[in-house]
Amino acid sequence: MSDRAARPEDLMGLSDDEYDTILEILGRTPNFTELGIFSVMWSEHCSYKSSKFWLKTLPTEGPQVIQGPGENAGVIDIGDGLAAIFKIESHNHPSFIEPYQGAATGVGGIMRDVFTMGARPIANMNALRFGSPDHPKTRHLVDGVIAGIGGYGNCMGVPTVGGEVNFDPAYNGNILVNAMTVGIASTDKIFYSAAAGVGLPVVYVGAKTGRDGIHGATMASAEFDDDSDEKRPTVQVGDPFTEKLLLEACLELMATDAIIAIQDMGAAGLTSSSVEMASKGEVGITLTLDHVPQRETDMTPYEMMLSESQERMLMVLKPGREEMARAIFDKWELDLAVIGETNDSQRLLLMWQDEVVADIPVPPLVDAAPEYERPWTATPPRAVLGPDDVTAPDDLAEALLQLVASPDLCSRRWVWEQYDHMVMGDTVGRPGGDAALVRIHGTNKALAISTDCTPRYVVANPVEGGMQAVAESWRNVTAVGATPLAVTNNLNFGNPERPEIMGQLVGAVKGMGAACEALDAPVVSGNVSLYNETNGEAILPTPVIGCVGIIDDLTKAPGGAFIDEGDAVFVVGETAGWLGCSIYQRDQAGGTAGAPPPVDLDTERGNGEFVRTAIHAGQINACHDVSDGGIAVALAEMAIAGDLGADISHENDLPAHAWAFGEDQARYIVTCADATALTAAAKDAGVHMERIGTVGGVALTLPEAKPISVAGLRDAHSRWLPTYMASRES
Amino acid sequence: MKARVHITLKNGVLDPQGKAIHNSLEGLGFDGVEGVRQGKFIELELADGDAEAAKARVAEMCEKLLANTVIENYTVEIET
Amino acid sequence: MKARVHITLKNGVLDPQGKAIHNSLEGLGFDGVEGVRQGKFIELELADGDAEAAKARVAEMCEKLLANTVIENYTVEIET
Amino acid sequence: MSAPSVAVIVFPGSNCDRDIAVTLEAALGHAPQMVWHGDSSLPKVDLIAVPGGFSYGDYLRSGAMAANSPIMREVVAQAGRGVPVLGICNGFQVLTECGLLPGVLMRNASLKFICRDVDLRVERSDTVFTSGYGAGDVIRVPVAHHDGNYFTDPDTLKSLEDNGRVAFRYCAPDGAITDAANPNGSLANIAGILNETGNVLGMMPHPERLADPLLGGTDGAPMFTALAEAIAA
Ligand SMILES: Nc1ncnc2c1ncn2[C@@H]1O[C@H](COP(=O)(O)OP(=O)(O)O)[C@@H](O)[C@H]1O
Ligand SMILES: [Mg+2]
Repeated sequence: MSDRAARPEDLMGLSDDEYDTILEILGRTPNFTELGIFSVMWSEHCSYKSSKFWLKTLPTEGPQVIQGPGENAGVIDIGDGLAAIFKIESHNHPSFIEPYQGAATGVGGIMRDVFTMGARPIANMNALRFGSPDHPKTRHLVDGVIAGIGGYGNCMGVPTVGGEVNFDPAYNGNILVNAMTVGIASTDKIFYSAAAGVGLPVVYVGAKTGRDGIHGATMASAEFDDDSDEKRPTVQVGDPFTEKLLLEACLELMATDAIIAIQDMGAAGLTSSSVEMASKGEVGITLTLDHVPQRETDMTPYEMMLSESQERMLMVLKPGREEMARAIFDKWELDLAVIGETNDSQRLLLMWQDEVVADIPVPPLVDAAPEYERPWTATPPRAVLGPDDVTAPDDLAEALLQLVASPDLCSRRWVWEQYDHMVMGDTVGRPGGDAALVRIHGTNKALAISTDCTPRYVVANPVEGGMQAVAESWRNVTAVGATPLAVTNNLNFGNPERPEIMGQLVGAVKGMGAACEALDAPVVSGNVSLYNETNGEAILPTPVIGCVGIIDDLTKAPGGAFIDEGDAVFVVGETAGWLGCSIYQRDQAGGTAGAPPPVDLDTERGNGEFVRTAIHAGQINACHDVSDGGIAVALAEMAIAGDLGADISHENDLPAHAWAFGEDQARYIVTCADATALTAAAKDAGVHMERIGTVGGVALTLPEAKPISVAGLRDAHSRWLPTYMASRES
Repeated sequence: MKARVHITLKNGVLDPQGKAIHNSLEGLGFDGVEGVRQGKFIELELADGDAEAAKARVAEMCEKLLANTVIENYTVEIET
Repeated sequence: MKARVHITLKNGVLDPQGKAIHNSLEGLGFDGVEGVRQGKFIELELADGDAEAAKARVAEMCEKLLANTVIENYTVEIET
Repeated sequence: MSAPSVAVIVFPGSNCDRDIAVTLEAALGHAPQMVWHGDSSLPKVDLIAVPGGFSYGDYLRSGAMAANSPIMREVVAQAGRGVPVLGICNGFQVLTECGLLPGVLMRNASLKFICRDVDLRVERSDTVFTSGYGAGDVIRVPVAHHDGNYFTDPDTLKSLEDNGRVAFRYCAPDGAITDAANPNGSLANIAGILNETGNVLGMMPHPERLADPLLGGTDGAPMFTALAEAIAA
């Protein structure tokens, strides 16, 4: 059946086919509110219609996994009756429009996803991609995004302990702001969103509802355009103070037995939270919208259901617990309103001013959500370049100085000094190292956290790039001595309706899946952000991986700084001088070309296990993974961090620049006092390891290069970002 | 010459500060307050000159720096 | 009834925000700015009533909370 | 004699309350009492800590709304009776807003939030808070604030200086008081001040954050061990 005559002008982003499905589900024409509800539930953001088919291929299970994808965040067992709960989420588009508020509300949103499950957030991370430093908007965006992330996290009192910042012209019109939160809960106190049971009170808590973030396209419809001399902004403003109260109030209520189900109101607010709770609990929900706490006057049901006002939660309580809950929320000066109850009809029934304003069966609203297997074309493979195919620098020492002073490799201190990275008193590994280390409060254990992605590899070869993102985050967690347990991921891509973009997504997911499988790091949560394009120019495909691991004795975690004169310096892993798609090639030799470095998952795992074992055995004094910029940049970072030089005198057949700057995977630089013992251990483990020099002195000396003073390196490394941010074009 | 600039949040934009001030005033026993919005007030000391031109120039400063026009409105008055 | 409150820094009190704005304006090429002071502008929506009484009440709010009278001055206007 | 009792005041938005409680517990051997801002009476205590964080979101002015909460009347009264009061970061802001300490903490000169370790010169060692240090010692502890730029009028500054009421100053590693060592633009590099009677200390840096070797330093610990000894005596 198809009621073409009644088809509205504005399908709110739904396709004709999707609209026909709605007619079938309802057996009638949807009203405006109902159409709005279908439109947001079936949006790419909520339904994952383009990516679902491929996400299902990811490995999501393991003995450590308590809850994989499908809830607000993933949950893993970290021993001692505790669970780590974490997820990453994007706020790309809002951050481009209003960088401070966009980034701030992104951080607020991801923290809610974590504490809605019963966890106290203990660490925030963020993965950021900006346009070219020369682009007129970049400085303003960097400034606002960093301030916004700090503004929200600092006020919440959750330390922001790490992340990544990169620049590329591909993000000029579409920056990426991905925020990750890790929390800790008792394994027997984890909260889910399934609203099981009928006749139970549905309770709204937190901030009042305003017209924030209601989609601009639908705002244009005549009904809402009366006071139109001022275009209503769709920007949401974050209120971290309210969220801090919400966090404390929720945790206090969670300590009782009152809550049956709880769900944060994020994207599509009241709509997706109520539908999700009903669907998971296989019940219906009746809401009386008159009872929704409102910040603005004359709000319509449509506006209330689609509002994305922040700092709100929806709960289903045990009957009779409402007043106890109210007392807690009163203490924290927050609104609490009973706005409905669960019903046995499996319908979403909305009442307003004594009328039914929406009546939608929940199962088809969720299950009939479109799912597309979009056509895709694989990215054509690129030629493999040999070590001699990329031009050598005139002066290797000079090239290194330039690289450590470049936008992508320079110190991020300017960024993380704006984040309170120490509050909560458990930040053992501060920002700047391979992975952040956050002690599990009151224990000697720590969680290690890293976020990683190398988009220039992904664009060259999505499968290898997807694998590499997982491998690198796994390696970073390993480098601090922790055992990686699981990952979360944020798939940032362009328009999936373009087969070549869809091909990037498919390839990256395949690569990620293979790596997660091989490295025993299942995917427990994630987020997908598509249509990151401006004027048909897509961003670089950016599948960000956030890896969480654990170290049982944090006193064993080595730093990434040279510490003792005379220590032997080794490279773990084989060096083939892979310069294709390297930073050196991009910044010093005319732009990226060729295939990216291949990832050998067996080697990755073997080398990582060897390094971790040696760390636990106390054999290693410093450890740093080798990534962007190769051995030379890794050594420079260790020298700067330790204020100690090293004499590197490695003989091999490679051109000096390929050896120094090649980005072969699965490698670590380690230093140790007892070279003989470590060498023997590597031999026993069947791991390739080469001695390349000795720690000491005030300069870093590389093969075929003049010595570079550590002070000079530090100066170069620390200069670029603050100088860039302090300058401005007039 | 002086310019007085008022920067206020657009209608409908959440004002967390105003909300907190409102609560705090109630806590202090001030009733009868129905709403609080907090904005900025910026005074610029300008070299003497044409008032109309100065106003346009300050408006430009608002657009470029003083106001966040995505969420804020501004007004400029010149006092001579 | 509406109250409009201006809160400004007293003379001689350092204004880091004003100073930073001033620098930024110069950096953006706006010359002829001789000084910048940033204050607050707070609008209160009040229950209707006597304007004089309301003014006194808002002044009391300023004394108690809205302004730090060690460093700030305030003015209250009532709009009816 | 009963064990000394310590109160940590908790406001909505405080977020270093647990951090200071952990550090105090390590020094005292038992946990301090957490006292909610809405309470209008304080138990009998030997020390009151006003912790860091963002009370009321730092909205309006940092510390302003907290300074008006019922519990602060009680804190002021107890301070008047000579009970030691330690305000750290947001706690310092609250103490200035409620009039226990002079001056204000304005926005950092950089206008940016700043979180990093700084060097502090201990100006006096003859107070209940600083007796664990020597006068002139340089200690390393973190700052983490947006509004730490200490300002007061010239007369008050003179009286602070003349009466030795500056407890800590931002300094270079060698103890020199330089502009480069000043992270936030504070007048005379002031990082912490005392009241006239020396029983109230407000400071922007966080000694409680570097009192555990695993966190990268222990220079903050002597403040708490000295306080614990003093109030036990
Ligand atoms: N790339 C991905 N990989 C794995 N799981 C994903 C991915 N993207 C989304 N998910 C999962 O899908 C569910 C819905 O995600 P999302 O809509 O972002 O959640 P929320 O509504 O809580 O913000 C979550 O359980 C999330 O972990
Ligand atoms: Mg959620």
